[in-house]
Amino acid sequence: MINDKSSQKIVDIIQNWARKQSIWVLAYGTGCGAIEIPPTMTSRYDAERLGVRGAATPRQADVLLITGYLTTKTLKRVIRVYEQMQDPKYVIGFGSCTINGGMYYDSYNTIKVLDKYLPVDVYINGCMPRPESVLSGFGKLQELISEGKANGAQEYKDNLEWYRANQKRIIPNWVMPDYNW
Amino acid sequence: MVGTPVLLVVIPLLAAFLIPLLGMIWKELVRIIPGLVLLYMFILSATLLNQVLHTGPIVEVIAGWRPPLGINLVFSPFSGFLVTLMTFIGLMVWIYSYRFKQNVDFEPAKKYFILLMMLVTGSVGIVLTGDIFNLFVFIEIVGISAYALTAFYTERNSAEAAFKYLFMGALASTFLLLAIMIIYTQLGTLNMADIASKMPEMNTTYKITALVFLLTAIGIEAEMFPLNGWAADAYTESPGPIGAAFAGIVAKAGVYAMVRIIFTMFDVDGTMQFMLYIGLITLIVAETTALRQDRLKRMLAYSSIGQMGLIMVAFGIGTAEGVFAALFLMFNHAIIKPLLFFSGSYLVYNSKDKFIHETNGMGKHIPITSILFALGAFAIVGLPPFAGFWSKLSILTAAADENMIIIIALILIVSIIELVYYLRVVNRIYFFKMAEGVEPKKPTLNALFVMVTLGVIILLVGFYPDAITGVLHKASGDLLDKTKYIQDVLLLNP
Amino acid sequence: MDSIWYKILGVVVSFILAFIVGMTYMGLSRKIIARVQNRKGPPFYQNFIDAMKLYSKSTAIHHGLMQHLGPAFIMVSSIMTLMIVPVLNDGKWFPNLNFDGDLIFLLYIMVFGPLGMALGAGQTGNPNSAIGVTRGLSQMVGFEIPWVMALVALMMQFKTTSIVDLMEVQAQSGTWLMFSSPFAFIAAVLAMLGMFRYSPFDIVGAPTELASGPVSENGGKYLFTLMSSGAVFAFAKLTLYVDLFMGGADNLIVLLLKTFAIYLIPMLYGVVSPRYRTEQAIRYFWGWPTFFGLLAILHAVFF
Amino acid sequence: MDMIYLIFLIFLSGAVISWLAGKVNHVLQDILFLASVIVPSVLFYMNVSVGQEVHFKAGGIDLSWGITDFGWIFSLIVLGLGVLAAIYSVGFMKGKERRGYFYFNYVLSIMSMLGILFSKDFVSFFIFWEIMTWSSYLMVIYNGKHTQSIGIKYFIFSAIGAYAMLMAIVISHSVTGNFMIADLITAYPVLSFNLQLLIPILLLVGFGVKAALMPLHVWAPGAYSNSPMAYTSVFSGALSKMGVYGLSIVMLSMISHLPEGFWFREVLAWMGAITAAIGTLWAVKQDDAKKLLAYSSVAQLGYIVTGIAIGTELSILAGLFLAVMHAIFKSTLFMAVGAIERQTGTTNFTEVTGLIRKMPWTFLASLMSIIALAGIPPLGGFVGKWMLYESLITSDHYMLIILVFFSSTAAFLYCYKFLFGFFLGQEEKEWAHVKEAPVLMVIPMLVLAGLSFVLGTFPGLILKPIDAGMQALGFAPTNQHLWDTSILFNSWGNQVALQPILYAILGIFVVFTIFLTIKGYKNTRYVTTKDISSSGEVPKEHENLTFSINFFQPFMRAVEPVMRRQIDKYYNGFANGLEALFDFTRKIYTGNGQTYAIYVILFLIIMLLIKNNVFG
Repeated sequence: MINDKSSQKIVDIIQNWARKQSIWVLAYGTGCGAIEIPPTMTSRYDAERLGVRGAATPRQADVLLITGYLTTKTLKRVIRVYEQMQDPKYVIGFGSCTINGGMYYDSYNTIKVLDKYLPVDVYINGCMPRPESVLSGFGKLQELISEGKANGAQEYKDNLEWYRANQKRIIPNWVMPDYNW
Repeated sequence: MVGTPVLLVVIPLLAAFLIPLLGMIWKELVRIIPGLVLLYMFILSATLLNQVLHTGPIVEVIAGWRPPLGINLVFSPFSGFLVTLMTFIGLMVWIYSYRFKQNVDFEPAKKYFILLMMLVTGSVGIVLTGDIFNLFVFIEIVGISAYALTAFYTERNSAEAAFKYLFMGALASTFLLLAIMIIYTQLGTLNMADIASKMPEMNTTYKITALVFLLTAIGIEAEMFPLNGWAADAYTESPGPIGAAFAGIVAKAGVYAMVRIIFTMFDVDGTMQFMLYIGLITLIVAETTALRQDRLKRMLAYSSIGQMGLIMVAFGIGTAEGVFAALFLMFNHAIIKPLLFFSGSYLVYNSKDKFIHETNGMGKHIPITSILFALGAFAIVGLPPFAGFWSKLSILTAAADENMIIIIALILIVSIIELVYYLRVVNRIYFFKMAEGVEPKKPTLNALFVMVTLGVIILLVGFYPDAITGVLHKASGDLLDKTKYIQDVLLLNP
Repeated sequence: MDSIWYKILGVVVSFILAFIVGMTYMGLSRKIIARVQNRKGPPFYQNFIDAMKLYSKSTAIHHGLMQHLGPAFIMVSSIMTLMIVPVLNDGKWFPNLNFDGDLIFLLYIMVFGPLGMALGAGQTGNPNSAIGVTRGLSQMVGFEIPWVMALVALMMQFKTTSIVDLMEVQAQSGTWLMFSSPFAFIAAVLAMLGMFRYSPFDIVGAPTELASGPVSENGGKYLFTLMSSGAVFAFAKLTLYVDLFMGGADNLIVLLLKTFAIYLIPMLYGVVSPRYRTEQAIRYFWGWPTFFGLLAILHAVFF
Repeated sequence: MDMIYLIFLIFLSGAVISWLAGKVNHVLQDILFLASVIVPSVLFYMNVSVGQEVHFKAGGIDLSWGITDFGWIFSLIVLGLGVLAAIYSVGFMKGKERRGYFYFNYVLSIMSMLGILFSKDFVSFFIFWEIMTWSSYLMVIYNGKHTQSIGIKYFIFSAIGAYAMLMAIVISHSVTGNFMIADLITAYPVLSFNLQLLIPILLLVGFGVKAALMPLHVWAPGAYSNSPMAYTSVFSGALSKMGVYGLSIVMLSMISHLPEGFWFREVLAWMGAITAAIGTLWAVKQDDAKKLLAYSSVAQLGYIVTGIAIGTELSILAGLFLAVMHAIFKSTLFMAVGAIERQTGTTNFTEVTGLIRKMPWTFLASLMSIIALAGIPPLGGFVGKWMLYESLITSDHYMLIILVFFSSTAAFLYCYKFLFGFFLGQEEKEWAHVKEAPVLMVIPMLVLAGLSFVLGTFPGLILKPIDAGMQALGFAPTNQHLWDTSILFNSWGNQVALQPILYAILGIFVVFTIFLTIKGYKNTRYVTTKDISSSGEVPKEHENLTFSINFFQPFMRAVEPVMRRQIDKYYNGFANGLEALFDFTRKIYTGNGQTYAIYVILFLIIMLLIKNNVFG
């Protein structure tokens, strides 16, 4: 029955609906953007009503939120955390720094374009992006999920060599178990 | 018929005096003759005992004078049993001390063996004699030889110990003589049986005074508290085998004399209780003291005193079971304590002041001696299935039948203390590292033979107590039957 | 009628019921907590969605056999509890195992699962899991004492150790035990605070210190199983309380009302109180709750 | 020659021969050792029937040997465990030194325990008791120097107990006139009240030492944890049960027939419960597996004593059943520790972790035994615990049950600590080389674990003999018709049916195991314990993230006031005080001649003064 096409489609629709309704965010504050998460979560904006909720460990999380600039030092951890998350998983680039380096465009120890290293599904620009825009970013992610277009994890699998190459360029001493799914 | 009881006294005396002369012929004879004599004594007493157990006791009259006038020797099951035991231990001591000290040259060896002979003779005499003055004489013989043996290593300590012993011994003989005088003035006889039969007519005050003097005098020999100050020093400073001889022979003779006086001669109430409680005090004080000793032989000495106290307690119970238990204890003590002294004196062979901590780690180097020491320790504490257990069980049973629960409790508590200090030594032997500069001495073959024999006896009695109990029952019955003793001695028909 | 298939059917039905009710209660609690914090809060069916999402997670990771089986262990204990506890008064509806086990058995089967789960958590090798487990066990030693005292009081008073008999007692006397033996009720409820692990007793899975403790390595189907078993377990425990102290329920509506009323207690207590440290929690349970337990026993003995 | 003599003869000779055979050949030695344990056991079950007796005299004392129904239960423990542990210890001792010593003492212990069960008279009972004591003492000091103080402590306590027993024995001889146990039991009800009190107290002290009863338990942790594990499984499993055997004889056939025995039972039950609580707390504290298990043995024996002391029919069943179960699972656990010690060289939780994939069978056995120990259904421990609680409730011991329940809840803590410390947690490179223990060691463990599983569902198997034994002691359980149906009743008529429970548990477990396994089977994968969510860090090979130090620190903080007081300290203080006192009394012997002479004179004078009060 699982192999059956039409039923598979229905199952996908239901699954995507569920996934979009419950987004567990791994609270991993990389940069200054992390300060925008508390207002987003708490009473003022209350992201939980959209099913967005913090998850303590990558095993349980669905979304990795890169809040702000990402130093080369942190990149390693972020990659590790991302690879520990279980499919389906999504990445949200948060703030201008993750898009083009932002105010750190010439910094020697932050990575400029996050997409080179992790498959970003949604970017939220702004420096800082206000909670409203964060919420809209989540909304965008939900749309993508329900349309089944949020397949960054798949990309990451497909062009793993490329990503690895970029990552290794930044991280000189590469001691990480290889990512084999 | 190998001989008569009198030979038991005469032969060793003769031998003792002949040894020097024979020694002039061939030096080795000095060492050999005593052995032969002791062997003969042992065989003789054993055969006599065997005979006596079936027929009645033998009463030997010296020089044809009938009792109560003449001197007589009584070889009853009780005394015979003790004599056999003593001669056996004497033989063991001889075998052991043959070549005990290589460095002992001719002269001391001569002295040593003569004195040993005298010691055994005196003790045997004490047990055999039926005449109270004779008893005094034999006690003197034992005393003199014992002083000399204590001072054998002519060193400061041994001299001091000998002096103490001599001092107390002198007191003992004085009081004994006093007591004898009182009795003689009152009853006009020196024969024990006669005294026993005439005792009722004696004036109570004189009787009790005499009894007190006797008890004091004999108590010194029998290591009774508080008269046993000499004992520890004497045991410690005399040569190893002599300690065994003291424990196995002399002390037994002392207890015998005391028992003979209390059970046979005097008919005073309260003597039993006196013996019971004084024995108990002796036991407790001695064992608690032994717990705190730091010298091996001293510890053994105090433990030996404690055993004597226990024997007194057993006698003091006064019932047939009590006497049986006492005899059993005497037997076990006479077997086990020599074993402890023998093996112990090899454990601290080369050390000057014989500290306990000098036995550390001996278990590796002289295993047989160590295991035998451990065996003796466990046996004397009374762990089954060794010999000591049965005697302890019998004394406790005897006490329980008299509802002396407190006394049972005290005895058991004391034996826990005993266990503690023996266990300490055994642990040192097996678990501690040997100190620097201590070179263990391998026991000579004859010593090994002696120790193994005693160990085998312990195990044998432990697994098959019936081997000994029959004799003990007969002996205890004999001791308790006072009228029979009197009849045997006085109305004996030629 | 009492064939094995009938029993199994009863188990399945009561399981589904318990699952639904438990999930709904959790959702409601989230909603209520949100409202207390002046938020809109997720819809009350949010937990179903989360469960579906977790179920639909495509990959799952485990660190070994024990972790793989841990959820099964805990499922065993929750469903066994559910089977022992009579769901409705007349035992006909879900007569699962009500007569085959009694309170003592219940006490032990209720710790079966946590221990199995603890083994699973242990094998992940994540220090947080082990720490969470030790906290959980310590806290369990804490709240079991007043809980057992309450139960012992009831058993002593009515000379029975069976839940069904206790419900009988209430049916006959007409009064609920929470009124006829109030101290036992108080002690049991205070113990329940620890049992439900809401704040201030959420030291086991404290998200901000322990990264959700024992379950920190579980995701996907494992987390789904744990979640649903938690729901079933919650419902079973609530039903137990209702049966013991509120005279059971004659039909589902009453059951839901009563269980929810009980459920509000730990939840509302949790909303307004911060987290304890472990030894503080233990001392708390050995304080007033134990005192009330003693009172209950005295009451049971002397009245 | 009677078969009974033959059995003991084989034991004795086997002990000596299997020692000496070590000089010849080790394989031969092992075979002889196994033979000298197994052959007598087989002979026993083949040829010795209950009620068969032999009489003989030693030292003028009538002795008689024979097995009773009650002893037969314990003979199951002794011989069954003896044989299995013997097989285990052959594997355990391979390549170790002083095997002869070990085998000798092992066989002697088994023999003495069987002898205790055989003795119908106090003398042989005492003799075998002492043989048991010193053979186990020699085992305790097997490891040499550092164990000698522990050995002394064990021996002294055993001696205290043994001498108390001896006192009781001679007192009973004084009232009955012989040493037969049966005669004492028959004479007991008509004794004077003091003796009725004194004899059981003394006997209880004697047995309480071996049963590690508070406050006589201080020897147990050291002794259990320092003797070789292969022996400790027997030591804690069977040898401690000898104390239980004696206790239960005293309680069931003496105290229970005594109208004033009520206080006795209460006090003993409380002592048992307190033992359980304290033992458990200390077990939780330990970081060394041996010590942990030792303390937990103390605690378990506490339950058993409580059950026997309560004296109702169900509680006695509970106590004896727990005794059997404890023999099974605790010996399994000690064997597991022995296997781990043999394979890794340490038994410290803080050092060795993550053995589950290295030693799976050992883990399985330990898991079963731990579940049984914790008393969790469906394994055997639960049956005993259930019966214990029910008996406590139905006999109105409401405070006692709280204490017992507290200790058995706190037991979960060390149960988990044991499993986690050894088998779970991070898998370390340091222990990558570890292999599963030799098959000779694994098989006995698995057999015992299987036993505890079977008894959990069909307790009737063992409850029947226990029932017979209780009838032999004058108890008549009322519901023995239920032994086959594996439904347990308490005296209020409440029941727990074990078979449905077992099937339900297995069913649910299987269902969800299948679900977890087949759901997304392809995408489910195993990752190493280094691959954990440690906030993005990759633990290095040498970093061990396992949490094993101060494992239950918060709990320990909570119960700290209780743990502060140790009985050990009081004992040591008492002993030191005594030594000081004796050191003072020793000064009586000044070593000075004049003083001694003065003693003599004083003695004489005092005697002369009081002579008329003393004599005449």
